[in-house]
Amino acid sequence: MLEQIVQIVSNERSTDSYYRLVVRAPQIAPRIQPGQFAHVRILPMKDALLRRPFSIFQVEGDTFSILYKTVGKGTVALARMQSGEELSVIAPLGHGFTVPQPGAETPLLVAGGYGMAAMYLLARRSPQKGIVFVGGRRRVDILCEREFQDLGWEVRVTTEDGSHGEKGLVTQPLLAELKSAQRGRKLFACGPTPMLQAVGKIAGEHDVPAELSMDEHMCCGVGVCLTCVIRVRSGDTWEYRRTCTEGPVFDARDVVWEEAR
Amino acid sequence: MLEQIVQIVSNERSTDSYYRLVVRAPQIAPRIQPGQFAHVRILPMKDALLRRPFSIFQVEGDTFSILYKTVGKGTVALARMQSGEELSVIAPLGHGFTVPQPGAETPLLVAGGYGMAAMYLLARRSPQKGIVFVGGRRRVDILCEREFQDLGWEVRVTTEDGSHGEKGLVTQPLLAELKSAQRGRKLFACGPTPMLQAVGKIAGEHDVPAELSMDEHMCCGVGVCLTCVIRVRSGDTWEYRRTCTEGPVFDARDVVWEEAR
Amino acid sequence: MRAETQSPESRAVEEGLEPDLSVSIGKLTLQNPVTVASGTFGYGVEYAQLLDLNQLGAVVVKGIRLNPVPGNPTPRTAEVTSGMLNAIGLQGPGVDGFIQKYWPFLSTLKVPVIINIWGTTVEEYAEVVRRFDALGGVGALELNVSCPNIKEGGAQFGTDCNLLGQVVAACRRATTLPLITKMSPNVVNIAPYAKAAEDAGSDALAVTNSYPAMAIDIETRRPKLANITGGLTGPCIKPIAIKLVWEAARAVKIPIIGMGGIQNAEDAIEFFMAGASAVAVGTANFYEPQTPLQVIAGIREFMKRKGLRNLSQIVGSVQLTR
Amino acid sequence: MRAETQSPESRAVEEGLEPDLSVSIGKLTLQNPVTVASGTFGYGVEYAQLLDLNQLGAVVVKGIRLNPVPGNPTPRTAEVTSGMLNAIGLQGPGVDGFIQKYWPFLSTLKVPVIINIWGTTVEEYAEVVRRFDALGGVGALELNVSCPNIKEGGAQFGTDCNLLGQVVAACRRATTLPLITKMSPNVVNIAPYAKAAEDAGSDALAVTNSYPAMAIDIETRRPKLANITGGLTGPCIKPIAIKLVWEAARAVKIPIIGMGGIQNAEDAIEFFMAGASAVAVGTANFYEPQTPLQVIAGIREFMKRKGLRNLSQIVGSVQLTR
Ligand SMILES: Cc1cc2nc3c(=O)[nH]c(=O)nc-3n(C[C@H](O)[C@H](O)[C@H](O)COP(=O)(O)OP(=O)(O)OC[C@H]3O[C@@H](n4cnc5c(N)ncnc54)[C@H](O)[C@@H]3O)c2cc1C
Ligand SMILES: Cc1cc2nc3c(=O)[nH]c(=O)nc-3n(C[C@H](O)[C@H](O)[C@H](O)COP(=O)(O)OP(=O)(O)OC[C@H]3O[C@@H](n4cnc5c(N)ncnc54)[C@H](O)[C@@H]3O)c2cc1C
Ligand SMILES: Cc1cc2nc3c(=O)[nH]c(=O)nc-3n(C[C@H](O)[C@H](O)[C@H](O)COP(=O)(O)O)c2cc1C
Ligand SMILES: Cc1cc2nc3c(=O)[nH]c(=O)nc-3n(C[C@H](O)[C@H](O)[C@H](O)COP(=O)(O)O)c2cc1C
Ligand code: FES
Ligand code: FES
Repeated sequence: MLEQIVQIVSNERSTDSYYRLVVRAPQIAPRIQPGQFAHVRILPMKDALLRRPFSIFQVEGDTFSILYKTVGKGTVALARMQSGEELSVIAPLGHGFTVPQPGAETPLLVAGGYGMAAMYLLARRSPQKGIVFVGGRRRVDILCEREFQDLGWEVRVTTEDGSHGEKGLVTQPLLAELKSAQRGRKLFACGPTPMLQAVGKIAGEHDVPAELSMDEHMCCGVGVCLTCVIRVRSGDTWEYRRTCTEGPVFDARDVVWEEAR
Repeated sequence: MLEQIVQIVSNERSTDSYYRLVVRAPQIAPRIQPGQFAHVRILPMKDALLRRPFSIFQVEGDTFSILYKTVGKGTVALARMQSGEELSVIAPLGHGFTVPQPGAETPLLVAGGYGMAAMYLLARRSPQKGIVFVGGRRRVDILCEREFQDLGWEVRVTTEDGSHGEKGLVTQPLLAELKSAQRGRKLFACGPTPMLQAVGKIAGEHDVPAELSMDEHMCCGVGVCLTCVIRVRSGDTWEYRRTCTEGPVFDARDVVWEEAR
Repeated sequence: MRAETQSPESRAVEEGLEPDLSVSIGKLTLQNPVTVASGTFGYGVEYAQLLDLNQLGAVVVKGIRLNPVPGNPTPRTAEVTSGMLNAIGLQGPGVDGFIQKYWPFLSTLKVPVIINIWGTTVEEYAEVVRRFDALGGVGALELNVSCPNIKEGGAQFGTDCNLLGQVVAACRRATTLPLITKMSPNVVNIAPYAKAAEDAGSDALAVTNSYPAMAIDIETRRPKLANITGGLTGPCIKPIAIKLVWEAARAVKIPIIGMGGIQNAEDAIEFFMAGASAVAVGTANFYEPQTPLQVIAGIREFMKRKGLRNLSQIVGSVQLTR
Repeated sequence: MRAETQSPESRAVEEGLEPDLSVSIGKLTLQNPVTVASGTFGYGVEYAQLLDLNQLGAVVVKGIRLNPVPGNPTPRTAEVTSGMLNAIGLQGPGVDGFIQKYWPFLSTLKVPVIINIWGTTVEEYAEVVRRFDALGGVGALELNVSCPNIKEGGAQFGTDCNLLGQVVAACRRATTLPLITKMSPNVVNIAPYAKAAEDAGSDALAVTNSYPAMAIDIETRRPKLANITGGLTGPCIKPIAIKLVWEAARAVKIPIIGMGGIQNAEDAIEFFMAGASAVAVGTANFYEPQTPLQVIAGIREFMKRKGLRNLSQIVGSVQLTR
């Protein structure tokens, strides 16, 4: 974990409301593990003070990049920034994914929307190839399909409106795949909370291991404020654990789901 | 008085910490009288909300300009803005100077620092030429000397450090001039409050009329908040009057000076 | 509402095209729920050049007491993070001065005029009320019992339940005009104060006035206000005001006019959901005089987007269960 | 201060090069007046990777009560204009958990560690105090009688002068460690509360805790916090905090640790001028963890620029006459 002022190398619109931001961060880049995130202070935000967390998408030499969607004041302000401008970044943060080792279970990655960002680095670092299940509402929400194919991974796409790939939810092809052969598989998921909950349920029912990257609101990002907690099994009860430090990646069996908000 | 979103035509550094901003404002420009001001909303200010008042310096066709000094967050943010960007302006505001009419007293303009801005439009609109007394701390604080000369006005410069013109305060050459001939003169002054107070005193002692443009903190700029009041003689007592509406220009005889802050 | 002719809006509402934005404050009906905060809109006439006052829910004027008031020395306001401090000291022309200088213009407006009043004794409050009752044509009276910037009168009435009840009761006896009590935020719990005002006959509450605060210029070591302390207003106080409105709304049945930092329609809707039936735009007028009109337009748009026909579908609608 | 060796700073001071930033809180001496606000700095260890804790005036840890506390459901924080709301609910490991998990690290620090404590009864406060008194090596205890986010305990003690006096007196009997009472901002007038804490034996006051507030998400109609209401902190509350510090400082002789929205040295100096002897950086840690160190550097620079040798030349130096 380091705090650094970093320079924007590029910040370009990818599709629709998704952007790719590349920053030069020589001390941070080499330390990044898949599933970790960067906590970014976007100075041009007017009267909004807090940092915004983003999964690390790619690492190249002394740069790293994030893939983000414009949803509110922070991401909109970020999208307006240009190469050469500066950001303050605290990274790498959090406990990431277990990178599959040679001979371990075949990784099945499940991603929704910007969840693809965290998955890409995992796929890239994984010596073992597997399948990526990616879902979204419309065609524009399917990110990085090509990048995963270029890494030699199979990509199965679903969209809710059927505009690309299979029509429906990402869990459909996943269930089909698990039915074909449950053993020797491990799930890794990142995306909206309802998707994570569905994946967790499927993993439990099929008794396959699963690592979920939880999407909780954060404040400090480094474990001091206790904003980002989720309920995690502890003996026969539960306790709050911080997604920013003990997570964002948790073993699906440990997560105690609260009612959907 | 109009509220308009205006486009920046140019915004350039003049000398040291002084800048000239030109905006296109076709409805506002033709209505401007010397001594009036524009109340400017500078959107890039972070978490500072209020407008900033600036005297109108020049009017050319459908544009007007201001001459400003960077002193705090508003003026610093303004200095960073570029042509093409937008500002919200309420203008023209306030009760300006009485433009000297042919045959009236010879105008003696007294200006300190950015006070020159308000004076220029007065000189330009005045059918009668006169003398401009301009003072500042250092050479860089003497603005628009050339512009006044180009209008055919005489300019007498003083600087506190003697780096340009006579060394001392602007009131010295003014006093000398008034001693040479008091009658048929009228003073017009704009600048820091101590200078205005000194000019007011001199005018009283020499029994020459004087109009002073008062520099008070403002909030609304249009007369509703009662922030900008000064004490003005009323019978044998005084009452508060608003500099933004009843001023900024007041007859020196009416101003009741409070102790210097 | 003194408007006899039907506004274009109310026609559209009948045709089923537009949501109905009208709201009642006691026996007073406002064409829409957006008013302005006393002291941030002068006497109306000043802003008349910049916006059409007849589009507002009501015009609320600067606080008036019986006699003219010189107000505090300057500096009277200071800018702070996302807000401002003020200690104007209720400068004003007194009842007679107001009626002579400003009433001729105000009485021509088609929307109600609400007059904010104050006094230093219970009897003075009642006397001012009687004078405006006799004037005729006044929309409502707002009792300012919460100005933090004057030594006598003002806040003392707003932070003492008993005194508050006495002031409101005395004013109630003096008029049949709708009475709005303007509450102080500077209380541990607003509920008993809200109840006291309701019980004494107030038709509505205005929540909230400015919050006592202070700023110091570190270069001169002087307070930024001549009055040393002043009232904090603007977007920085919105979360405090929302909580006060929510608590007051649970304590009383009379309508609440919410205010504190409203900059846009989203802010206004947050106040409605917390329990306000109407809102007032204050500090935002100073930096963006079009704010009240923008808020009205934004509320209308929100209601259309959500398929809402009446404001009552929003007021107090915050969902407390998860 | 447990530092036996002379710091580079204090040497420079002797040589006349550097202003003296040290300050006393009861019998505790801080090398500089910049601490951190409880609950915004975890247990110190989390930030140790990002900054050198030994450069701070003191480290103040998150509130601890006797037993572990699960805290409130999420969402626990929300961003608001120039600030944030929180309702963490004082999640914590309890005294034993704290001593076991965090004390081994904290006890190695060269700067004092201040432990923020709370309870639901007077007796529980005293018991927690006894436990930390027995631990040894603790710099001071800060009594949180002002948390707005827990049903029992917390704010009830901070808004009742009598209860406040009882809590402080009970804690005073339980230890000779310096006691700091953390005051609630949610009072009509802070002076009697400040006096009550002083009279009951508090060595210092911390002014102020967060201000009760609320925010609603207008799309979901849900409060932005699961706890419905929460505490407002950050730059938006600074003018309120400055006023409270100024009023408390005039009411008592014991030192005050000022806090509320401090982002930079200028903010800290404003607190000093209002009457604070030391300050704490809170919410700013979340968005800029270097803030406390930047504040220390900025205070030093200001003192040099103004030719000041001691902090006492600034504390309470606001000029009230014009
Ligand atoms: C571990 C982690 C990894 C993430 N990775 C990515 C990524 O790779 N790409 C991407 O586009 N987004 C990612 N997000 C979500 C991203 O943080 C939010 O979209 C962003 O904070 C929204 O900020 P805003 O100012 O635009 O929105 P606003 O709605 O204005 O934000 C208001 C507040 O809510 C918080 N917030 C809003 N939405 C979310 C959310 N979904 N999750 C957490 N906090 C939120 C903000 O941080 C801020 O504090 C990630 C979130 C987490 C927790
Ligand atoms: C009628 C009038 C005409 C003016 N004409 C000019 C001009 O032509 N050129 C120019 O450079 N300046 C002019 N000023 C001063 C100018 O308004 C201030 O320099 C400016 O507001 C400072 O803003 P800031 O954010 O940079 O400073 P900050 O110090 O950050 O401002 C903080 C607050 O103080 C107010 N303020 C600070 N200094 C002044 C001041 N001297 N007068 C009034 N308010 C102040 C600001 O408006 C703001 O509300 C004029 C002022 C008035 C009242
Ligand atoms: C400059 C100024 C003057 C005010 N004068 C009055 C007043 O005369 N009477 C009153 O009841 N409230 C007065 N107020 C309080 C406002 O009406 C309103 O309650 C407060 O500003 C909160 O709203 P805001 O945050 O939108 O400004 C004044 C506020 C300001 C900023
Ligand atoms: C997330 C959070 C948690 C807090 N927890 C505590 C606490 O445990 N005990 C306490 O006395 N104050 C607590 N506070 C209050 C702060 O210590 C401080 O008084 C307040 O935040 C004001 O300072 P600031 O505006 O600089 O943040 C907490 C504040 C925040 C924002
Ligand atoms: S975000 Fe602060 S503890 Fe996780
Ligand atoms: S600035 Fe508001 S009345 Fe003059």
